Amino acid sequence: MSDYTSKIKEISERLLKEEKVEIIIGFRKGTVPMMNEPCFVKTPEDVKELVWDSNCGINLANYLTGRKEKIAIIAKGCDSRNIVTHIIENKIKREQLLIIGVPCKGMIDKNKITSMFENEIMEVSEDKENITVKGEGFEKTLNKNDVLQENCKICVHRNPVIYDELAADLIDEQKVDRYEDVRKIEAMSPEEKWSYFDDLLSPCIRCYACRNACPLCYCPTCFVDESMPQWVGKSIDPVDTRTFHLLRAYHCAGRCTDCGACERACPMGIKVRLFTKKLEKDCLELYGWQAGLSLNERPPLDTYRPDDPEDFIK
Amino acid sequence: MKDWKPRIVGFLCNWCSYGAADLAGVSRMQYPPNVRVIRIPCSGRMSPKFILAAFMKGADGIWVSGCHPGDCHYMEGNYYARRKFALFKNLIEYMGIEPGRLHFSWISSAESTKFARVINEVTSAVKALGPRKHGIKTMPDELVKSKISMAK
Amino acid sequence: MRFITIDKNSWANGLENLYGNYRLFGPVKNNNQHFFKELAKGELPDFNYLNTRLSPKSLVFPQTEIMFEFSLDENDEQHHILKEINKDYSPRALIGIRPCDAASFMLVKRNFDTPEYKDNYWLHAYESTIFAGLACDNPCNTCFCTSAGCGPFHEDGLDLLLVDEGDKFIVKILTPKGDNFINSAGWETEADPTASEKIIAEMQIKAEEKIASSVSTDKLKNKSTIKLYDGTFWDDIAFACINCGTCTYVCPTCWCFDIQDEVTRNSGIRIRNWDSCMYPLFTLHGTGYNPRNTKMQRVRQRFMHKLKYYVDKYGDGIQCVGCGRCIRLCPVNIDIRKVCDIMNNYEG
Amino acid sequence: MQNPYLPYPVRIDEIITETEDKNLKTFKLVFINPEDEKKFSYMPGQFAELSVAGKGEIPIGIASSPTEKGFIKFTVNKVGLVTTCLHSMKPGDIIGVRGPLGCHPWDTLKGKSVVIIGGGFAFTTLRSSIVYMLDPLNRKNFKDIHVIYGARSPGMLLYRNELAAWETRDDIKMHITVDGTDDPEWKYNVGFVPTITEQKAPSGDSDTFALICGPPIMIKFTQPVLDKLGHAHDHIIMSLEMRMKCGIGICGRCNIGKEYVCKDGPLFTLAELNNMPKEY
Repeated sequence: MSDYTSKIKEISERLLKEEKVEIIIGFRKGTVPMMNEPCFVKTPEDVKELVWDSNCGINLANYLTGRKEKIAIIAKGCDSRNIVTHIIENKIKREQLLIIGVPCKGMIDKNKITSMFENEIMEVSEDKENITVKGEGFEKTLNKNDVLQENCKICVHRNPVIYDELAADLIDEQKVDRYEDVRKIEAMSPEEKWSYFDDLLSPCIRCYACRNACPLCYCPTCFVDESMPQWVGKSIDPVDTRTFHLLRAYHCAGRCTDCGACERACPMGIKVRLFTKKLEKDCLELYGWQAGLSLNERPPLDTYRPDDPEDFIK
Repeated sequence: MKDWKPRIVGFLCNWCSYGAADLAGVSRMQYPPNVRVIRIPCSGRMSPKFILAAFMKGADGIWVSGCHPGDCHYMEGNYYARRKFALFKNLIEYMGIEPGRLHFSWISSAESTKFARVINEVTSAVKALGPRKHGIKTMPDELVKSKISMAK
Repeated sequence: MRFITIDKNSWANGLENLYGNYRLFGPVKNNNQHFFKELAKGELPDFNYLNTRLSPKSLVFPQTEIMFEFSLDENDEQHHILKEINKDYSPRALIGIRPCDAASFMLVKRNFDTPEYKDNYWLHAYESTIFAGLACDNPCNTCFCTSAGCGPFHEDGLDLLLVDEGDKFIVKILTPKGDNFINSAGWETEADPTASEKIIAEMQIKAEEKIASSVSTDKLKNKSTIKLYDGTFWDDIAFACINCGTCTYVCPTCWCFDIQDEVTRNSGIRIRNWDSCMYPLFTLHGTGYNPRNTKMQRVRQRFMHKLKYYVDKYGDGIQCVGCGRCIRLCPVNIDIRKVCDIMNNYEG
Repeated sequence: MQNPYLPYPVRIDEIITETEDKNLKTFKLVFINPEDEKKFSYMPGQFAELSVAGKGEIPIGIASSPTEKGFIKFTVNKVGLVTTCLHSMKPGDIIGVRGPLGCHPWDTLKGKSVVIIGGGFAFTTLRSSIVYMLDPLNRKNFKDIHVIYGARSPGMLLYRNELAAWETRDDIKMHITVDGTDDPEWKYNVGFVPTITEQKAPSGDSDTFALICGPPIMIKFTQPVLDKLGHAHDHIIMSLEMRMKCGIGICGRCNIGKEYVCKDGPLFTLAELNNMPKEY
């Protein structure tokens, strides 16, 4: 990954020196293992802070909303798709952006790795295909592909879809079945589904990390904060919690790129992607749509075809 | 359970299905009385929040009806609505609401017969499912416990 | 000071004896994470843990708590009048709470138990609780309790301290409440105070040595509040923040709450829910004006409150026990240790 | 142990629409349990939480004076969920009142001259203060009393009958103003509050305190005028607003620095505010 980092630094330094942009949005080294912190860099001297490795799972498109200056942003496949969505939804202008594309081999799942060890992990390093985990009295090397975030495992757009610079050569895309888990739930009876999601959501503390980590969630007033009328209660009542998750997901219908930011951000480890993935699957099956691939197509809920499927309507 | 009467909320478009309801009434058609009608300006105005709010407050079934594709008073409101409905219906059924709870239809203001037929279908589908078992907001356990302990 | 030892073979038996007299709460593993949970009869707390994912604050200060109930039915003689509800404040015991979490209740108590106003809900729950601490000998890499006025064997806020010594616990009984608890369990193997104290002191030194990270707080008290508030470092700190409430919800010392009314048909409740200074709605005026409108202002509020306003108000502390949860669970790696050091060393 | 979150039940006795836009109504409330009135012992400048079952609570300044017995009054602007509901209520309806809350300035003001400067609907607690000071038993405790009160138009002035009555007295100097009017009958000032303050307010001295309550923009432009008139910053008392919930300094949202506006305020001297973060 160090070659990615040095290439990113090199491009960033050049862009700042040539005054092509005022700010670079990227990552700096985190203070704990398997975490990096989104950051901004405004001078060529500070470019040294930037890093790239398998802990850059945050979707940086989240930091673009409403910015006014000329920006260079580092973008994995999913980030680039959300940048496209942001441009389509007028949250940022294409002309403002210089996109430094990063062909992405997936981000590692911190929760999964943490749960593999009883003792505290003190240090994690990586080397091409391998992740080495060290802690008090243990050291273990893992295959990176075994510990990827769930969304990265099934990612079919690892290369950025839109970019001005590239931090590395493009890579082969995967051919995978994206919806095995969704189909499993679809096959359940209503009763089973209900209790499945009750269990899934029972740890939720309504902190809204899933919502806030999502680059799609930029409404000035979220529906959970509306008071006249109040659509959803603010307690941890299971009915309210479920309604929150349902509406949050539905609000991302046809826009979600499955970047995994929501799931990664959840402090309770809830698989919140199970909601958005269902919508993603339906958008693909009903409307042939994948979010964030093109600047020239309107998202599925912003358009229609006269012959859209309607067998569910009497 | 025999005496149980379902509570169904019907969201009807002002320009078509609402008129059909009127016509069905004027024509003295017989249909079940379990639907509470809320008039909406267009099926395109229908927000998923309305459906969730009705379900949270205890509706046993929900029925949304608008103009036939191509006949929207606002040209294309129902086309957009159709996509929203498809995704929404799939999502709430995926989360465990039974398929017979949420219904959609296209009924023009002249189709009083269809109106009566659909309201029959909706009502019998909801009746067949019985009362909702989940997802109705009730008073929290703590309050229930408090009442029990006060009664002791 | 009284010391006893509990043979681990008689641990379950003692808890069984306590069961009728106390509601027992302890760490339980669920989905690879530990949480404090009420123990069913026969259920044992799982002490094989670093720290619980969430702090046990919710056992005294629930995330959602009913304050009052009322009827909106005009046929009801007392309609629209708020009434108190009957609450369960029977004795409860938090078994295996870490010293940092126990210390947090002492900080929070300053907020809920003031000379002018007493928050009955918090105080009643707090007073009905026994804090049976578990000394910490396996800290996380994010722990910095020793520099946050606390420590792995810290006793403030505890009624008794359990120290794990292989096949037995050494128990240091710290309060009469703790004494009653031990007696009720029927554990009675007295231990020699001097010898026990010595063993514990040795273990404590070892445990403290393991705590690798720290914060510097010495200069915070004398720093100018206005200068820190106007500090130039806030934009950099706040950039990554996504304004979720995770840090505040997992924090044992965050106490802010919101009050809401909820109505079902003709009856309603007034409840309070945890709230967070990270949310814009927290300070939004009715007019639409918001004194903390930007993300940076909200992030600044959180750190200034913990590390400066609290110090200004009470003349000591920081409002933090160094449990490290906010560092572990922040989705974007904002680290209070870093912020604290920046503030402590800021010369603006 | 008294539960500080439990409101006293009160009955709405009378509702008066105060302004021509009908957005301000005064609610005269009577305690359902007479003993609660004794417990609710307040001073002008304090506020209370009005509680509407099913909607919530809002902090509102007390508009009546403790010298007026048998009722309390609140003038409420229609803004959000609770106030909209209050505006739709009728006499006889039951609500709740929790308080009194916040601090008051009367230990400081005793024996002094007082300059009251108010704008818009923030005049409520100032009305309370004026009624309190003009009470025959209290008037001797104060020297000169000046009142500068402005609203957008004559129809937007609160308590118009009382203003007219105070105008005719010689133990209080009234300077009523409106931003503008085409009413030929209008016989008072026309101009913004800062301008009228500059023209009419007495200069500052150690025996004079200014009491300001109004919208932020008015405060912003009045403050330099008071500086010019020689009012010392520790003799200017301002009332702040914040979103509040508990009202007793516990729920955590209304702080400015270490001070909670609900409990340590809402009144602060300008000298105090100068040493607090500008986050209000």
